[in-house]
Parts: sequence; C-alpha cells; structure tokens
Amino acid sequence: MKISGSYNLPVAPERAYQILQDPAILAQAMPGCESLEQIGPDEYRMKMKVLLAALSGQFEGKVRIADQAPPTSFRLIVEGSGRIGFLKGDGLLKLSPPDAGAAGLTVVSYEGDAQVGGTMAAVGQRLIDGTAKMMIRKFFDKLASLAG
Amino acid sequence: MKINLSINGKSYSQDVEPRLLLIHFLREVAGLTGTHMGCETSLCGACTVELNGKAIKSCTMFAVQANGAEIVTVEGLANNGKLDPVQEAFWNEHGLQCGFCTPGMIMASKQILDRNPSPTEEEVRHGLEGNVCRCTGYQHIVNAVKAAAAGAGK
Amino acid sequence: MIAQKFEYTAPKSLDEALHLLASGAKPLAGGMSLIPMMKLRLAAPEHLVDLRTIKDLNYIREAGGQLHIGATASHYEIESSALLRQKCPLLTETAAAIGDVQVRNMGTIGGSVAHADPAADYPAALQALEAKFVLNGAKSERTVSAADFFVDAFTTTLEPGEILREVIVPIDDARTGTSYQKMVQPASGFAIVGVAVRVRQNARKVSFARIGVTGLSNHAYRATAAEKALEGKTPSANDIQNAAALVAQGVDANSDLHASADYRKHLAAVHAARAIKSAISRIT
Amino acid sequence: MATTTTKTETFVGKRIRRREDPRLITGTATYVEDIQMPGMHYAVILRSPHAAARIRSIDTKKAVSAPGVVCVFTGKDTKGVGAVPCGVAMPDLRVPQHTILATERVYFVGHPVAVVVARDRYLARDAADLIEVDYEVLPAVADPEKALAKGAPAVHPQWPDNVAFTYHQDGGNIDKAFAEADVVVKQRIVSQRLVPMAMETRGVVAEWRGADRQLNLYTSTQIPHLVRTIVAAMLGLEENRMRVIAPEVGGGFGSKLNVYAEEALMGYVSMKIQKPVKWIESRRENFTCTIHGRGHVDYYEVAAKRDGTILGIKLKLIQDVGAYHQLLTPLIPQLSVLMMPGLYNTQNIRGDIIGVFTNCVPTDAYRGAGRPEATHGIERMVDILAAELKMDPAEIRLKNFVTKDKFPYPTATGLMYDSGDYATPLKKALDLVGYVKLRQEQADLRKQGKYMGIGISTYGEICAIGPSPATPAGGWESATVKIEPSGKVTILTGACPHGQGEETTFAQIAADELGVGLDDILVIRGDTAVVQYGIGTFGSRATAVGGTALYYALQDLKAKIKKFGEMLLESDDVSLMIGQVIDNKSGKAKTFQEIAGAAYRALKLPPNTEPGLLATRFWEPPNFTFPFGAHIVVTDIDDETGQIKIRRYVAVDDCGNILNPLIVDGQVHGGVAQGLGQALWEQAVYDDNGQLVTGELTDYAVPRAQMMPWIESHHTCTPSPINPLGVKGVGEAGTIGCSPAVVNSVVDALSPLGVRHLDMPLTPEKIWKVVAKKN
Repeated sequence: MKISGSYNLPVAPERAYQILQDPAILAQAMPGCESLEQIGPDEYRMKMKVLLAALSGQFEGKVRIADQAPPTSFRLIVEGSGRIGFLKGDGLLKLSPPDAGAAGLTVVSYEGDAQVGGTMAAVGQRLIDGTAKMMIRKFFDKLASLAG
Repeated sequence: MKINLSINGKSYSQDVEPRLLLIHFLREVAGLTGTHMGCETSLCGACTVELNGKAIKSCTMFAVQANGAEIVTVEGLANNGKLDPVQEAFWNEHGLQCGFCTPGMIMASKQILDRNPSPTEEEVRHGLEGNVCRCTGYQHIVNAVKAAAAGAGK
Repeated sequence: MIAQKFEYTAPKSLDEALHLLASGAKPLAGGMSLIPMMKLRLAAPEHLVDLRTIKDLNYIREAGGQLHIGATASHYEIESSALLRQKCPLLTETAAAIGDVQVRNMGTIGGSVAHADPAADYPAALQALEAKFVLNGAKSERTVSAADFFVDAFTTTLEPGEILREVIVPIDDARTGTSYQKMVQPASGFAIVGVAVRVRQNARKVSFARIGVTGLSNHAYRATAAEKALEGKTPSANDIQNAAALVAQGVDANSDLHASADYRKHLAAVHAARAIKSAISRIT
Repeated sequence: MATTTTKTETFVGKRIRRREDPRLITGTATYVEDIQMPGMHYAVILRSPHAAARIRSIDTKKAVSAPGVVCVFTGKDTKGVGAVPCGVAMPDLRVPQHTILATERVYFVGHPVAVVVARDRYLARDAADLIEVDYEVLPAVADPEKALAKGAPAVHPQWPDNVAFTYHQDGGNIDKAFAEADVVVKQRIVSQRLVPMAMETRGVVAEWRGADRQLNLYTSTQIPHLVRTIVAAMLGLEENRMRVIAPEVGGGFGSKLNVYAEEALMGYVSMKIQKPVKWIESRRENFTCTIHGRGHVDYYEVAAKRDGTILGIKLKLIQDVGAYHQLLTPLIPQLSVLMMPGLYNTQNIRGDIIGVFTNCVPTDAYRGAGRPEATHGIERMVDILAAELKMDPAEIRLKNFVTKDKFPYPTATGLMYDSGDYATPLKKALDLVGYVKLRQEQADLRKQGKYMGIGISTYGEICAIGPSPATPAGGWESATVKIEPSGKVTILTGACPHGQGEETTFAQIAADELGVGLDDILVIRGDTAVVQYGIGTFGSRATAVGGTALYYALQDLKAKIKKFGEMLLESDDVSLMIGQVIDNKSGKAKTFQEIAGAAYRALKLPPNTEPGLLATRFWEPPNFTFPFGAHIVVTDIDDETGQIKIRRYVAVDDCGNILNPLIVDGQVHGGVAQGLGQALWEQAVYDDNGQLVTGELTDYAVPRAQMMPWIESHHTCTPSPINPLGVKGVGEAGTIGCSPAVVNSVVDALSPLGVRHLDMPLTPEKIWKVVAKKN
C-alpha cells in the first residue's frame, strides 16, 4: 500500500529534523509506543501497543533511520510484529519551508510503502487505509504539540 | 459461570467458561450438532438458531449471554416425527444439496415467515441475506420459503 | 475461531456496570463487531460487562418532544418500531439497511455508535438528525452532539469507563422528508458509502437540509456545504446535482480493495443526489 | 404374498424429492465435526503469516507445558512422513518436496509450521499462540507474470525462473491458418483466482487402533479411496490397514478432490498419541490453505475469414500454480487446452502452457476445472471477432458450430465429441429471451444514452471424466448391487457423491431396472471398508460413469435373478417385472424376497450359479461425454454507479437424458451462481508481498440470495452414445456456461463506448471507470 501526505510542523526545518530523530520525542509521538531503546547507530528497538476500537495488539520491532540529509530528508523504516500480524513501513520524509516562506514552519511530506500481514491483513482490508492515515495524523499532531 | 437455558424445550444447567461460544454449547454440551459453524466472521449464517423468538448467529454469541434464554435449533422443529412446514418445503422443492447451510437456512426462513406470512420473492431474498449457500444458487430455497408460506395459508 | 479467556459479568443495574467499567472492564452490547474480533484474537478484553442484561437500557420512547432510544435497543427493534416509523423514519430506514436479519436482531444502536466503524450505517443518519448522545461514567453524565462525538476511525469522545447510554433524536414535522441511500460492499454488507438526507420544505422552498455521510472518510460527518447549497432553493434537478457534488468536497476519502478514493467520492455524490431526491419526494 | 413393494410406475425422468434430505433438514446428518469419540484430542495448526521466509528456529517449550497440551509437533518430527504427492506425470514437471509441515522454509501464507494437540480445542488454540517461530522474511512473488520476469524472487531457490512445467499442443496447421486469415483478433484474458468456499470447511478425525494396526480416517473428501491409497503410503501403513470414511460432506466443488497435508498429519498425530484426534479447518484456513481455482492469464489469437469462419486458435496460457503442486494442479490447464476449440469447427490450434510457481496457495480443480477458463476464452474471442467483423454474435456462432451430422466429431485437440446439436439450444435460448425484440429495444435505449447488453455463450464441456488413460489414478467407476436375503436392495457406489443427489438418482435407476420401489433401495457411499474401490465424484462423472457401473451391475444381477426364477418356477421363459420373476407361460410369479431367500438358503442352485445375489462392476468409459448448451444474459447498467443489473438469465443446457429434473435444475442453478460469482464478485487477491487480502468472507464476496437473478432453466436432449443411460453430466455446466455470457453482455452494453473486453470480476468501479472516461 502506498502512503503519502504532508503535515505542517510549527518549527523551523532544522528543529523539525532534530525532533523527528529524537528517540525521546518519537517515543512519545508514536501512537501506542511503550518503549524505544537505541540498539545501534540510528537503530532502535520498539515496543508498541496498538489500541483501535476493540482491537488490541502488542508489537515488537525496530525503527531505523537511513539516508540522512539534514535538514532536508531522511528515510524511516519501521517494522513490527505481534500475534495479530506484522507491519512494515518504509518511507522518505522530506522537510522544507512552506512555499510562502514563513519562518518557524516546516512542511513535512512523506511518501512510502506500508505492508500489513497476518490476520490484520486478511480481515481488515477496509480498515487499513483509514487506520494508517489516522496513525500518521496522530503522530504528527503529537509531534507538533511536543515541538513547541 | 453457571448458566441455565432451555433448548428445544429442555432445560440445561451448566457451568461454562465465559468464552464458550453458544454454538459450542449447543453442539458439545447439549449434543445438538445440527447447528453448523461455517465461518468466524458472522457472515455465513450456518449457525443460525432462534433465541427468544429471534434468529441469531450462535457463533457470534457466548453461551453466558444466553443465560435464561429459550433457544430453538433445527432439531427442535419437527414434532413427533412430523416435519415443520419449512422443513417439508425445503425437501419438496429441493432447497438443499450438501445440506451444510440447511439448518441455518431453515431457521432464517422461519424468521422470515414469522414476521411476514406471505413474502414476495424479493422479501425472501432480503430475509436470507445473512445466510450463504454455495450449492443451490438460492432459487430452490426461495421456492421452498414461498411454498411453505403458501402451504401455511391453506 | 476461539477467543482468549476473559471474565464476564452480567450486571443488574447501570450503576453496577459503570462501576466495573471504571475499573477497566469493557462493555459488551450485541457483540456483532466485538465477538468476531475476539474469535480472530484481534481483540482480547480481559473483562466484559454485558449491557444487554440491564433492563432499563432497552427502550424507545417519546418524551419532551424528542425520541429517546436506549443503548441496547436492537437494530430490529428500531427497524420495526411503530413510533420511530411514524416520527423518525430515517432511523428505521437506516436500521433496516444494516447487515442482515440475524445481525439486526442482536446488534444494538449503542454498540454500533460507540464502536464508530467508519463504514457503519447509523452515524450517517445520526449526523443528519443532529442526534445527541447521553454518555455515562461511574460519576458523570454528559450529553454530546453527534457532530462532536465522532472523532476518527473507531474513535469517539467516550472516555475510558464511559458508555453511551441513550440516543436522542428530534421529531420532525410533516414537511420534512428523509432518505438513506447506501452502496453496499457485497462481501461484508457494510456501506461503501451511505448518505442520509433530511430536508424540510416551506412553500416548496428548502428551508432546512441536513446531510450525513458515512463510509467515505475516517468518520461520518455532516456535509454542510451541500446543505447550504440546498437551503433557500426550490431545487431543480441541476441544483440537486450541484449540491450533491459538494458532499465529498475536500474530504480525504478512504481507499480499499472495494473502492478507490475517487470512486468513493463519486458514489457519495451520486447517493447524495438520490437521497435528496428521494427525501424531497417523501415530503407529504 | 410379497412384502417387497411392487409397483407399476417408473422413476427415471421424474421430479422426485431426494432421499438424502430427511437427515439434512432435521440436523441429524453427521459431518466430520459431528464425530465424537472417547478420548478425543484436538489439533490446532500454527501457520506461517509470511509468504516466503526461512525458519531460523521454532521454540515450542511454552506451548508444550501449557494447560491441557499433550504434545506439539513440527516439521522435524514429521520428516519420516511422505510428501504430499502430485498425481500428474509429465515430462519435465518440476515437483517441489511438499512436506506435511514446513521444515526449513515456508512458501505461502498459511503454510503449516507446527501442530498443537490438546485435550480441549480451546486450550490447543491458546497454546498455539505460545509457539515462537523466528522467521527470516524473504522476498515473495504472488503474481504469475511478475514471477516470470527476470530478477523475480525464486519461489523455490532451485528453480530461479519459477517455471513449474510447460506443455505444448499443436493440431492441424496453425501457421497456414493464420497466414490465410483475413482477420486476426488478439486479446489478453484473465481468469482470476477463486476460493472454492465449500460451506463445510475441511476437517479430519483420525483414530489409530494400535492393537489392530488400524487407522480410521474420517475426512471431508470427494475421493475416499484415493485418500486411503495415498495417505497410507505417506504414513508407511499397509493400505488395507487404513479405512477412510467420507461422512456427510458439506460441499467440495473440487476443493476436496485432493489429498492434503492435514489428512496425513492427523494420521501421524493419532499414531503418535495413540488416541483419536480431530482437526477442523477454520474459515480463515480454508481461504489460505485449501486449494484455489482458476488463476489464468491467457493470451488468445483467433484467425478468421472475412465471412466469420474461424480458421485457427492460438493460446498462450500462464497458469498460476502456487507454491506446490497439489493432486491435479498441472492437469487443470491441460483441460483448458483440450477445450480450446469450444463448439466450433476448426481443425487448427496451438496451445502453450507455462505453469508458474508463486508464493500462494496451490491452484487445482474448482468447479469446471480448466473448462470454464477455456470456455470463457473462446466465447469472449468469438464475440471480439464478431465485433471486429460487425457480425451478430448469434450468427457467427451458428456459422461456426460443428453441425449435427458430423458426430462423433474429432477435434483438433484430439478429443472425440460424442454427440451434439449445438444450434438447437442456441435457437431455443434466442426464442426464449426474445432476441430480435431485445436488439430493437437495445437500439432504442442506446439512442437515450442507456446501456443494455445481451450476452451469449454457447459452451461445451468435457464431462464424465473419464477414460482411464486420460485420468490420473483411473477414470472408471465401480458399483455393487446386492439383494439382501429379505429382498431389499443395497447399492454401494465408489463414486462417493456428496450433495449431488445420487442416493436418489441411483435408487431411481435401480428401482426401474428391478421393478421395485425407491423405499426398497439403500445407496451407500463414502466408506472404504464397506464400498469396493472407487474413484470419486468430480468432473460431472458420478452419474455418467458411476451410474453406468451401477446399470451394468444391475444387468448382471437381473440375469442371476432370472436364473433363480427359472429354477423356482421350473420354466425357461421368464421375465422380470415389478419386483418379481414371472413365468411367461403360466403367469406364476416369484417375488424377489422368495428368490433372495432361495439364493441365500442355497438348498438348490441353478446350473453354474453361486449362492447369493450380488453383482459388482467396474466400468471403464470408452470416452468422455460432451454436454453443451447456450446461456443468454441481459444486463442493464447503472451508468452513475457502474452497477450491473441482470434483467434476464436464460439457460438452455443439453446434458443428455435427465434422470431427475429437480436435481438437474438444482445443479444448473448452483453452477450458474458460481459462474456469476466469478463474473461479478469473487477474486482471491494477493498483495505484492503474498498476503491474501481477501482472506475471509469480509472481503471475498460470494453470491447471496439477494444478489442472484432468477434463472430460467431449460433443456434440449441429445443423449450420449457413450453410456447406456444416455446421460452426459450436469454438475459443472452452469459454471462453464455462465461467466462468458455475463461478460459478453456487459461488453455488449458498453460497446458504444468502444469497449472490446473487460476482465472479471466486473466490479462496479471497473464499469464506472469505463463509463466515466466517456463522460
């Protein structure tokens, strides 16, 4: 599944780039993230609890940051698996000042692929797209609130 | 948890795990294997039984939720060897082939006729929305429900 | 096929239920969404509190010029309610479009609304009806409008420990016409899109229009631009078409195997037009 | 006098309600899941969530010590069990080792990895969650054309090109035909993967009786005897120590014409734990682990003269095999090639098949098995040709049909069509639907910008499968008829019908032959310990082959009855009628009961005659049968939503003689429903990573009552000369005839927009996109 979109963060690109790679902030912003622990350069072990309506599942996985080009772009790779299935996201995040050039604002645009497997994929087709969008939205909303 | 319920007029009192599905209670505790499990997403209707007069899917209900209820399964329809008119009509009209969906189909058909004694073809089809049959293409089932309705009107 | 273990309580009263919910138990109503998820082990609540055993949650009655529907009123009870058929036919029409007979016999309005499935049928009608929901916690009671209640996919303003106790809908006068039009996803029976319309005419002029849309995006919403485009007009076929075209405007539409975002938006407009025409034709 | 019912009426050809129904409508039939035994254990199978992965390790410790668990087995434990076999022999067929549990790698989502056995199935399910499998996920490929591309992931590392087999067949002179053609039309046609979705999922109960060295295996199968032969071999058990019982079977449609890993696995488990064990497939497993059908990408080319005469047909067929060969996987597309010419008189064909491995569940026989794909292909191509030549689709068919004076007709693919009269059902269908008027109406509607279509499909099929040289494991069928000492008649059929109604039709045949009542007859099937070896029910064969075996067994038995009659009546001129043997001279009679009594008491025997009244025949059919027919579908299209409404469905099927019209109609309706399912709704969709995203009824749409049109079912009758009953078979006709009629109708409706072809399923969105492009 292709995922793309963009979000405005109320900070300058340099700051945005920094917080998008700050494990302490990411841990707070990622929906359901219970822990994020560094295991190597740009690599983190993650524990996540997804709660969505009645659906609940524990996921364990990795977050990896690659292809860094501060402060304009980097690649984010997230992998997790649990009893109810697994998910994998691989996307490029691009940071740029808004067209109008307003200071203290960054447009984060993202484009990538998401894979979902296991029971979630087999029975949740009509929900995956909307859910992914919601999780991303929640992530950026939280990030925005933490950025200030 | 202890539950009491009546199935086909017979009382059962049993200690059950809350997660025991009603269909498993019917099949394994009460030994009534006519009700079938055809899916796990509440979409096939093979497990349809009547609970307090309403057709429900017994695979989407825990036995504990049926505490105190009166249940009728396909085994409870025939009376002293005399078939229910819906059963008779399914037989006469060839409303079944492999038979696996049939108990659920018959229970859903009874619900249609309980609420609407002379349904149109469209109403019958609408009333069977919750039940999948992979053998008959439904046409003979529709004929059966209509025949049962016509028979009851006589 | 088999759920994980859980504890089950059949409370006698709402207070008892709310007390258990406050300590972390989850509510179980008809179970039409929850139980399949539990069987597939996508959901594993530790403690379920059965709301259906509470007698005074199941009612449909008229009071204070409004209609009050208890949380555990089943879709079938709503579909077949003479009171609702007469005073809120949009709700009976919508209830009749849900799932199948067995699901309607067992599923409840409170369960469906609180679950907030983005493709559920009721939310479209409840948005169009500007319904109010009474939410109860162990120590609280508040009333929230449908417009505020639905937040996101499966996300509402319900706080942990709170339940939706009652749905309140208005009684419309005879100059109001309503309609619910739905494109069904053939596998699951859910709406690909569903549009509920409620219009009032005064001397052939639309004095009031409310349009609720489900299935299109992350939650049901009111298409206010389309409503405004109708109001004040004696709508021609063209006006209806133009208004309907606004229902999906600016919406971040969902996309799945059964319908792409573009097709969904198109269907929303088509069904909006059909629902508007049908609603107007039903004004007596 | 006689207690045996005597009668004067006959039964064959009548609408007789089924004798199997009382148990089914009262909920007292016994399916596999209904079997209970003392000491029963329950198995839950842990399956791979990945389409391709290496198994680094499996940790079963927690599961083994979970409450109620007796044992857990993995691929390491079951290494001694033989592989799940492919029943088809072909040159250069690549057969991967198909172990019953995965060992080093998993190849598709749902691949069995471990089995948990517990005293309670809830506890077994709980313990399955405790098994920890460490997978190294590998790239997967789920699309057969992508799998053929350079650089695609190799499903099986030893075969990097993913080619499972190739097959080539030439008939006549195809190059000459294309060189001489005035017109050549080409089209890529997809016949998508489908889930058979029998209402009863698969299930197995295995009961090992160690002291007897006896394994009883209850399994929901169409082929109990073949299961016995193969599973016994897999388990290293003597075949006569194994008994396979197919109790009530809740639908198969080809999906239970197979031998599955779980059948051997449950045998293995029961032998290990020395207790009975039950495994019931969940619907989710049924979608991911039971065979799928179809899975074709076909590239067609048809050469023709300007007057519409078809000169030759070329087909390049890409068959999505899946990760393994199941029992008949490579055979199915060969049936498509055999059927390439359809009903048309062309002697030039070329068929090429490439079977391709993908990281998906294997494909195999699903209702029609190769023949719906072929019919869909040729019937679409004929319409495309008609459009190209601006001919009427009915006219072009009538022009190209093999005419009825040409039978038996040898086809370019090496078949010998037994009998046929192809124009008659088409003309009848055209009359019934009111074709001329409909075309006028269509012209009027087009002026109003409305889309209405009329679609014709004239199909033929290969049925009564089949002569043994053409059928893996044999294509004959067996029957035994016994008259019990009391005069009652017992039939044992090797065909193992399961819902098709042969408990009734076979009784009809026997009742008429013997002159007894239906209630005097019992038909037994599905138990290898009771019934002589048989092949099974599939390929529209149960009545045409199994019924014929019964017919000949009845002739043998009648001869023996007469001998006893002659002896008892002391006459050399007797006839057999209404359940008695009558002396034609004196008019004296002996009832079957009296004759049976004498035959079993054996105080005196006719010359050269053994005691008892029993006859068994194994009948080898000399040829297939070739049913045919015409389906016409009228559709109206909602140009706003793209929804298709079927206004009329007219089916005129010719399946030879009809033994029971009620049952034949039921077969047609059910077949049409599955054809419509493919045409309009059903598709098994794997994503790029090999996840089955239509993995449940939530996303895989099967036809429901309110989705089905009224089917106007009619017949013509051209008896088959292949068997004395004159029957051809009808189980698959509806499915084979349906899908091209629907697609032809919709393409016809949209033809003013320049539409020439649409692939199935014809979802509203697909139609809307076509219509929206024009607007």
